[in-house]
Amino acid sequence: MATFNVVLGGAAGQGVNTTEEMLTKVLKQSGFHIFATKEYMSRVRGGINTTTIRISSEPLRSYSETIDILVPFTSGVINWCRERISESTVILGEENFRDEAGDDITFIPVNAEKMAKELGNKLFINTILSGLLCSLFKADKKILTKLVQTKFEDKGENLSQENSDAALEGYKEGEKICKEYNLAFDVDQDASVGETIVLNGAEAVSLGALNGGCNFVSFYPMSPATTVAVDLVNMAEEMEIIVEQFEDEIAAVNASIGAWFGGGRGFVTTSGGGFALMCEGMSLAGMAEIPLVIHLAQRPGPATGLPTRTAQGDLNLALYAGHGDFPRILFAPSNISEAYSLTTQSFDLADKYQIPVIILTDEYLVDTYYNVDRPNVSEKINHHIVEMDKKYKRYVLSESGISPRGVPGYGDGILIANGNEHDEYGDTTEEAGLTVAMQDKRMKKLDILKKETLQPRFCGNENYDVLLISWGSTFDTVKNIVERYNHKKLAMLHFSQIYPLADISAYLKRAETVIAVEQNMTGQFAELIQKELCFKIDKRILKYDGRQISEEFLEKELSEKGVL
Amino acid sequence: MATFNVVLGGAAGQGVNTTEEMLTKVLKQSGFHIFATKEYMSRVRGGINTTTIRISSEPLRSYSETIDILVPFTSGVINWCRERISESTVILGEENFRDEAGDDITFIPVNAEKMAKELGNKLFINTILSGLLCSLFKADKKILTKLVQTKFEDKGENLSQENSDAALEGYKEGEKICKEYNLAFDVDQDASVGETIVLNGAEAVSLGALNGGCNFVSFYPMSPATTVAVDLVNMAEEMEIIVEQFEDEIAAVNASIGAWFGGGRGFVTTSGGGFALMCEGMSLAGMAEIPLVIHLAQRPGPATGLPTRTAQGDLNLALYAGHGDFPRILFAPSNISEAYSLTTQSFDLADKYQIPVIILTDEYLVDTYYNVDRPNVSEKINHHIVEMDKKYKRYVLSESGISPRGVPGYGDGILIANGNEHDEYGDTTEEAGLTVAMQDKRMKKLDILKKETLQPRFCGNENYDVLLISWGSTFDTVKNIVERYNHKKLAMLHFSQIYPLADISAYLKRAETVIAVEQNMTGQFAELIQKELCFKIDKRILKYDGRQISEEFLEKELSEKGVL
Amino acid sequence: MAKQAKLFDSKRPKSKDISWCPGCGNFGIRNELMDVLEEMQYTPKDIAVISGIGQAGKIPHYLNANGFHTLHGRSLPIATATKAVNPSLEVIAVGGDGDMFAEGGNHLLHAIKRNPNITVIVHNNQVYGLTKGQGSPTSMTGMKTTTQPWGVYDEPMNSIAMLISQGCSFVARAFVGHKDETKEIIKNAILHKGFSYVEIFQPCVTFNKINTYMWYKNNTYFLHEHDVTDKEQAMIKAFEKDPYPLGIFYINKEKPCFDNHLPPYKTNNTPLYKRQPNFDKIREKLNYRSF
Amino acid sequence: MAKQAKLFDSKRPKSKDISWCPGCGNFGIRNELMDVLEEMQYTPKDIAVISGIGQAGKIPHYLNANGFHTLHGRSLPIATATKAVNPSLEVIAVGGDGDMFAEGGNHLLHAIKRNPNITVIVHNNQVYGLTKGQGSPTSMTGMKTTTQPWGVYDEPMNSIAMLISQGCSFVARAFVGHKDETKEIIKNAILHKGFSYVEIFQPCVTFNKINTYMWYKNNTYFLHEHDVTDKEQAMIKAFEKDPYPLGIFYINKEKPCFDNHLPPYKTNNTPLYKRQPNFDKIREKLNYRSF
Ligand SMILES: Cc1ncc(C[n+]2csc(CCOP(=O)(O)OP(=O)(O)O)c2C)c(N)n1
Ligand SMILES: Cc1ncc(C[n+]2csc(CCOP(=O)(O)OP(=O)(O)O)c2C)c(N)n1
Ligand code: SF4
Ligand code: SF4
Ligand SMILES: [Mg+2]
Ligand SMILES: [Mg+2]
Repeated sequence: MATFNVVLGGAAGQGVNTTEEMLTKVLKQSGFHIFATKEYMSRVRGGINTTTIRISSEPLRSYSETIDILVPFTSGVINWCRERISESTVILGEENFRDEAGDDITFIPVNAEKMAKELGNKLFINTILSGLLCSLFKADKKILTKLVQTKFEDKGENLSQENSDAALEGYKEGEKICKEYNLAFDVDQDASVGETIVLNGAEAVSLGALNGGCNFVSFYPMSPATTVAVDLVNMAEEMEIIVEQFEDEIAAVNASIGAWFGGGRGFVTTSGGGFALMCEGMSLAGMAEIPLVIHLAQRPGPATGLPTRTAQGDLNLALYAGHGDFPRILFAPSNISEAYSLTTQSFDLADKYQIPVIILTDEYLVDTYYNVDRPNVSEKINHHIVEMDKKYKRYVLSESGISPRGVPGYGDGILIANGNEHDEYGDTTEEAGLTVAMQDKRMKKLDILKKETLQPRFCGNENYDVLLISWGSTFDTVKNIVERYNHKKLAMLHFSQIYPLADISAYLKRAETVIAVEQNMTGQFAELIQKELCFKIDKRILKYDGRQISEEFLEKELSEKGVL
Repeated sequence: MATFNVVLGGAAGQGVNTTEEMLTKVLKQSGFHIFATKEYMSRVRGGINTTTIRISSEPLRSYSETIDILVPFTSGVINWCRERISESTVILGEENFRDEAGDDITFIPVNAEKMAKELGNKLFINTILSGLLCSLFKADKKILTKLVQTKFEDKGENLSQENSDAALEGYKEGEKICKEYNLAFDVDQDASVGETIVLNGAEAVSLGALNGGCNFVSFYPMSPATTVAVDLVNMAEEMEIIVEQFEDEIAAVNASIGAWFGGGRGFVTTSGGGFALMCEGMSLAGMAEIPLVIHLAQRPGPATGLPTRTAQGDLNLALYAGHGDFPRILFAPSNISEAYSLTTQSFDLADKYQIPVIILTDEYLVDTYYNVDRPNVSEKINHHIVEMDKKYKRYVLSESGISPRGVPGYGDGILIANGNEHDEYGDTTEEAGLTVAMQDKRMKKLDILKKETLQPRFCGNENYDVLLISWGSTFDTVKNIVERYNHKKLAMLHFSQIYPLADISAYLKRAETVIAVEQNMTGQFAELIQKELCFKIDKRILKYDGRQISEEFLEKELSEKGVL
Repeated sequence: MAKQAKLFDSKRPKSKDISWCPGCGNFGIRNELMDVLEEMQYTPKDIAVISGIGQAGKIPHYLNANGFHTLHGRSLPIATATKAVNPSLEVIAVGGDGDMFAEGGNHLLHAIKRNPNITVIVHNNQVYGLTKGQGSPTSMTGMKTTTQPWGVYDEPMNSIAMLISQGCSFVARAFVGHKDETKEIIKNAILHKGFSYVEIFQPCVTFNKINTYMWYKNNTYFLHEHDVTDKEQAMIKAFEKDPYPLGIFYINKEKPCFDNHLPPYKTNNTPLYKRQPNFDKIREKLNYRSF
Repeated sequence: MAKQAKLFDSKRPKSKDISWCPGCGNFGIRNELMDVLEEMQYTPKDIAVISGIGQAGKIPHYLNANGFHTLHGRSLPIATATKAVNPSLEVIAVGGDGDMFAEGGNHLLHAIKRNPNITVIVHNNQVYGLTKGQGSPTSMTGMKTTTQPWGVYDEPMNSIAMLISQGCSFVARAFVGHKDETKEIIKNAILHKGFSYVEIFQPCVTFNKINTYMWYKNNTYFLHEHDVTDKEQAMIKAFEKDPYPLGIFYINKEKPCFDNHLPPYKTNNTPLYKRQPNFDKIREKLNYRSF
């Protein structure tokens, strides 16, 4: 499987994204598998942001730091990427970046700026570079021109044609360079690519929510969670759903609680700091047995931390948010397909069990995209609600712990929901016996939930010595390494459901060494396993600098631990 | 050791408290050890509230449900206390409560209402009853009359004298009853009582805070935490401190952070729901390394739960409040003396390590009072701050993890505090290396904290088979039982510091059976031990009906578990 | 008692023992609300009363109607959303002065702006009742409370002025002691389309010894010949406090209403719990991402 | 550049690369603030700038003064407390319109009431800058944003009117483009004893294409012959928006100031970090509890 990594780097506002978009679209339409992930600074202009685009003949989902082709849009990019640059890296940049590259690196000058000016508009640079990069992979020229034309369609016919010409000029330039420098980036096309669609994590969550019947979205902007709200609001009119930006996160979480109470399917999207403000709301959902679905896109904390970077550091808070004891579900999708399917499922589970469900993603997953199989679309939503008769009691002490949930206006009865401890009707009580009965009733649901817990995914050598434990967005990267070093008796167990936790004691005991792989500084998931399964995981590979775990990082860490 | 339990029960607003106050004061001044704890409803008028007053010849700190003397002030009280009434209970009440008492119980009619009317004022009832109860224990009559006179002093000389007469009438009536019914409640006086003072948990926390140098209190009212604010505000003028009721808990926690930033010693008092709103503030303190001291008086959740009752259910939230990883300290005072001393210590530790310290009490501890030894008053506060010179950097990457903390205006330098990840000056950074270094620096403090962790208290049989694990306000009750059943090879380990957790693995391994005793529904502390020490505590005695664990409850549970 | 016959009077077991103090103004508000709803020919299933935490917040337990006793300060976002997903419900948010002006202040500020079609009733007793007598944002300057033992030093919040300053859709004040007038105001508030705010002076006989029934009687008067569409005039009236005007201060019919902008009801009014998502559209959306 | 010579210009390493977009109005506000402080003869150690989160909130990193870059929306309680314990500091709270009016709305409402002696500067660019272009509480009706793609439907919050309605101690509005006038207003705000509010119109050249420098120039005018002590008049001016008045709207010298009521300073002004508790009094308090 031939795979190449192209990295585009530039200042915020420089239009790197335009090049990235044209490139990945043309490549995908030409039949290549693509994967793109970015890292960016918390600023609107300036600084340095980069996108890593991976191109392959087979599906790609893991993150690699290797750079085959680096395209700097501004000075500083080469230094910013220094540690990722190797002998085999080719830098394609304006002549004036040559000094920054230094002597030991293959630097190929590209006069995109000059070419653009000659073509009459400095803004053509991005189109030229797109064309140039497309040519390196022998992408389809017709697809390129058509895409460029469509893209600039609404800017007028002239500009559209000029851009298309510029793209072709770029393409030619690329061919020239390949010849001159004897470069070859041969990737086979794959016919099945055509059937796939391209989603980023945010889109997957958004569409998964819609497929789960989400019809009310309440949020307060916060990176990296806002994208989900933006996606949903842009579909709101067509999908006939309500999407509202509230005054703060407290309002957002309570609004979703209100939406469920009223018979809607509310959805909240937020990040750590915003979620921290929702703890009391979590507790209300727990006590009043109102369903709740929260998408928590993690970024490094504490406090404002690194606002645009990635982490898995909010697990503990998500697990224990809210005062008092009540059941909840925590999912952490492993990849984009699961971001879709688990979000869909969250709505059903929240409704069925009348509990909060949290979907833990992170900046990496939300911002990364690649081509995936078209996910399933449901046939029907099961509304787990009942028509109330005159005798209806909201909190009936049922055997299963689930008391049938009514909705105001549905049937002839009425319902009383209550955040105070209550009797079966929902009216406040302080009776000791009733208090205990109600708590037991609520907690019983955890027993059923435990039975329905998703099992972790096992990959690697069945006769493993070393077992890696991972969760959430690191799945494909860890998997790649585990499969690559299968012969080292390496295996992994990867969790997409964090709580209730599957009992994997048998797996753990079979391993000589268990290593937790996480993106936080303390190994929060490893500690959850210790707590739940009383199995000590001493060895931990922890990354907490805000950058996603890469294949290279994992290889290095495993080598240092003597595993590879 | 002779001990008697008197229970007064009445509706909110009926003046039970007046009787209680007079009785306990006279008894204490007469040389008896006293202990009083109440349970009350979340309403201002009506309902049924009770106070249990224990009287003994020796110090008393544990909670017993036994009732020796029950004094109902309203109908319904006898039924409310039914389960606590035994053959040896004597009910002293107006004739019209006799029916409610039923036949099998010693009911002694008291005509306090009639007596009061005869003495000219229905309001004398409380005084009469106080006198009557005092006489049962042969309390000092002179102390009684003096106290009553002082109490009504500002109501005018007449009323003061009349009340004093009423008290004496009550006393006489009591003597008559004792004779007539052949009652004897003989308790020895103890000269050392005179040296002791009487504190409730709230006062202990408040005074402990003052002794710790607290000079800024920010809060939003919430039962059972408000009492601490009330105590402090009443001393504010004299102690020259600032006590401010803020608009909400978010303001309260951030104000305290601002106070510490500015060089004050801030203190927050709240309960679960309020604390849930402080999670983001916790995280800010963690990131910006601003000290913070929060008193979290627990009551049953989730959500509004049982507002006026007791629980130990906010441990998990306190442990994990705030997104991201950062060090913190959790104390849970075992009793009133510790409520004072640990609160004092919290201020020093918060300042020294620049971290949040949470003091977990509960409604039971806050509202309970008894006579204790006068606690130590400090000589001096160590302000762990430095004068800043021009080169000052707030977040120096020090060996210990502690970067000397300046205060604006102190010295010629300036300081930048920051809730974003930062460089040594405090300016925002996104550099991967610095990010890691700063997180490591902050977390290093945990290593020192672990060394300073308070060891749990061991009581009971050194050759134990059964080891009880408990924490916080249940100490004295559990201890009483453990000592009573010492011969059953019973022992206990009791924690006043919850986090960092002392390593008690050796103790655990020596036990045949380990049983956690907690006031929450899941055994949150037991799970913390599992997580931290990888030791499974299967057996748990959990009480979560909002009522404090009593000696009787514990005996019953231990019997059922085959321990007694 | 006639009370038993009321349509909105709850017969649930715990509703019998109302935990308010005898003489509390909350009884009156409850009765006025029950009467208004019955007179307006609502039935219990049409109504959702969403309350915060406080003495006022207990009201859903003493009514025969849908109710949600939520968190301190959070009734407004909950009520806004409930109405949004279930538009045929008549949603009434209820809370005390601490609930709405302190803990919930931000939600009030933004509810005015968002302008959902709900009614909010603030039981303003100028004190914290349930937590036993702390000062509230509307406590009078100088009032001695448990947490302000030397007296509240700052001025009471003027919610009416705040609301009018933001062009709130419907702004009124009442005193529970004036039964008929209060009912009339509540009725108008419910009928008004948009965020309808009714502040009701409510004596707390236990903790507020200043603002008694008598005090409110003596220190209030009814607005008359007042043009409710004149914002500046309404503002000037809002600043009056010696005595306090009662009645409808301001009606702003121009203010865009939140509920008018909700996509689900552009074509039909079915409440959301009766709907299925448009799965074909989702399929379309997925196709659109073939890149 | 003359800039280098400024006393309040930071020379710390990260201060060199200011992360605001070229042309952003925040540069102007920063310069005006630095100039005012220097002209008023403050030194860096006298000042504490306490900011929320947002583009505006980054300002402490570009100043040579004590600073605290806190949380989104929370600068006011922090600033209030900092001033309370350290009264000789000049405390300036800074935030954007989202920070102060959305996330921090409740704190603003109550800071007016509490009236601590601090100055607050709101960089009002009528949009969320740092989070890339969502609508803010002050975004204009109809403005299309990333999260309001069909345009903001409701009316912008009128903070000036809200503040005056609550009798705020000092209320002013400026536009960063008017350098001298803005400096003068900031100076007056700092000099004023009590909660001094300055809203500064600040163009966001990246996300707000409506409220540009030119727009603000064309849609504002300076108040003149305006009596700043006349609340009703101030209110009427606050309602004006076509064009928006600039200048000091209202000064309320009567409003009781929080800082005047703080027990520690009844006898002396030492900041608290230099004090020891009165241990004898604690002993006395304990004795008092001999019951
Ligand atoms: C988050 C939170 N903070 C504080 C409380 C405690 N609390 C309950 S009611 C209340 C205030 C009551 O005053 P108000 O809202 O005026 O209602 P009233 O009782 O006077 O009707 C407070 C502070 C709470 N329940 N939740
Ligand atoms: C609790 C919380 N919610 C959301 C955010 C994300 N956030 C950061 S800045 C900001 C708003 C920025 O707008 P504004 O306050 O107007 O400042 P500007 O950037 O326009 O100066 C938001 C929503 C956050 N940091 N914390
Ligand atoms: S405390 Fe006040 S508000 Fe509460 S029920 Fe009693 S009188 Fe009413
Ligand atoms: S996004 Fe707007 S407010 Fe932020 S720095 Fe750029 S121009 Fe200024
Ligand atoms: Mg009130
Ligand atoms: Mg802004």
